[in-house]
Amino acid sequence: MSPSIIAGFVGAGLVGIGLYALIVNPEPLRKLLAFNVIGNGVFLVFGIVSRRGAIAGFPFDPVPQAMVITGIVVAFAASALAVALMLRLAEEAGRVTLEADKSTKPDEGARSP
Amino acid sequence: MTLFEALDLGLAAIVLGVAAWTVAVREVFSAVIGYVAYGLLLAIVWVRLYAPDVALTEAAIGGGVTGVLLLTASARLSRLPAPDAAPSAGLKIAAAALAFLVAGALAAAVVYLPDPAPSLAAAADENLAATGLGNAVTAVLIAYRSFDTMLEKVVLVLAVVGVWSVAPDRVWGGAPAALGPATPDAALVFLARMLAPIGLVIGVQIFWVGADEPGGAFQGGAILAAMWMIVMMARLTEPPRIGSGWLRLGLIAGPAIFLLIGLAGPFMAGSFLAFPAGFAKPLILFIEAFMVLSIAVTLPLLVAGSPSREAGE
Amino acid sequence: MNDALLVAAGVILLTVGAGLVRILYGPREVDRMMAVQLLGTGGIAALLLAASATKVAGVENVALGLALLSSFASVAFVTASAKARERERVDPR
Amino acid sequence: MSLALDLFSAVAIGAGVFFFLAGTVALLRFPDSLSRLHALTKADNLGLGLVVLGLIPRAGTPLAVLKLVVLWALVQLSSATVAQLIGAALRRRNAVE
Repeated sequence: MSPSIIAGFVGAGLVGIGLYALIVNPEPLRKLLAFNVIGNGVFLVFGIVSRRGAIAGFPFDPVPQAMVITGIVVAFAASALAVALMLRLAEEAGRVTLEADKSTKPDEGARSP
Repeated sequence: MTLFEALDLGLAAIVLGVAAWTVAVREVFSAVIGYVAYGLLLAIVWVRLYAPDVALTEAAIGGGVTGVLLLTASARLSRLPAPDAAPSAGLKIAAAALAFLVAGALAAAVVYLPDPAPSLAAAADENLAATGLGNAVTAVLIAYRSFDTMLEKVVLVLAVVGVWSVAPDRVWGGAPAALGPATPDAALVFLARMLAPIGLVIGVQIFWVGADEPGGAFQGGAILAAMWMIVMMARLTEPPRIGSGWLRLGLIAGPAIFLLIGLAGPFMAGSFLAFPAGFAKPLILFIEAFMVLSIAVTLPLLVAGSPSREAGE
Repeated sequence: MNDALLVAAGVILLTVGAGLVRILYGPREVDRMMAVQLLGTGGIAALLLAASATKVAGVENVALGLALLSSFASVAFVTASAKARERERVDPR
Repeated sequence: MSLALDLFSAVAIGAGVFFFLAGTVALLRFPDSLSRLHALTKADNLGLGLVVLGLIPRAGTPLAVLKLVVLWALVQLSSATVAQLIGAALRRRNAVE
């Protein structure tokens, strides 16, 4: 079993852990963490694609690595945008929740007692 | 079992364990601390995958800058009322089953990856001489897939615009809240004064050697960004007003120069974003220098967040 | 000698990795942060040893980057807690 | 000569590993945060310092030696400051409780 395969399994495991947490955790900041864990898992799977693409004198395929580098930066930018939205929501509403706002959807509120 | 395999298995177990703890722990603040540790561990995994360029990016952005962003956010959100009710047991089981299926499918995909593996390494290596670079990853970023990288810089600018737009109208053009406490610890001020100049040199060096060795614009820029942030956390300087012209110029300098040189391509080398033969390396380094500047400006602004003080303040 | 260096790198890495158990138990956030700090330093040491043993290009640059940022998370941690305290003083809810 | 240098490297790195081990055990076993902080700084400073010392004879070029020393100095600076900051934070919290 080559080392890169192990990292691939770690990537698969991270996607699983992150996906579970993304669904189960109600807090938005926790969901953001979970989403980042999924992203890292995908990057790692990409990492073994890069490692397996090794040729003589070249221990890795540079194309997937370059894409992962841009991916890490974009993931950070998206996280920062999400954090800004959360902080604004907290400032405006006093709490951060993804639940439907009952006051703006009267019919939903009427249906569920 | 060889030495490396034992090490890899141990590392894998630690990474998965820390990730699982991070998503499972009750306190958000603890979860974020776990996430920082996890970022450090991932950097080491990337070194094991022969990807020092990625490892450097992950260490600087995944562990460092993201850590600051999330720690600050969780400290600010921690005083909010309790979150929504926990999901039902049924949802938990369904989610676990789904997660297990997806992870299993991905693991199977990893096992059954095509053999021999498809690779662009040979093509990248063949044309490396034409770019004058020694680091194939930098060549992919700035030469072979330059369109990608340029648009990615535009995405960063859009993210900054998005973060700014979240603020109410009356503070538009004002400055984000200070990153540090009102009276920072003397030790922190000392650290910022000592570390920032050294970090500046190391950041520029990592950008410069990135042409031939692991390193490059993203890594160097992220280190410079971290230095600016530590100076702001020590309150030696404040986040700038988002209305200031030099700031906006710094933000768009990277993509703008990239685009200008790309537009000059058809006249100089025959196609958009093409570099004339013999001038590729200086042009690539020229573009990269402005990208370093833009990244060093963008990342701290994303962490500082929306403006909260009016322009006059 | 190279194998011995790799063994040393592995031992350090797994040791500080085991130190992460402190993250599990806390009890305070500060204790968790200390485990992360130790992981950072241990990671640097392991990378330096591996760089010397395998001669993979650029690994020592990664270690240099980590060294530069080794205090970063802890500083952010202390700063964020201090700011949270400040807000509490201004607006004790 | 090279044997003596190798021996020196082995001893220094071995001692460095020992300090990492000791620091981790202390982090896990010591009863309160301040004594754990004390142990942590030992691992940070001595552990990494000894590893760097052991690697210097193997570095090859003077530039590589300089890089190692700069790296160690950076970690010294950071870890000393972090210890100070964490200690201060702990003292403030103890005063409140």
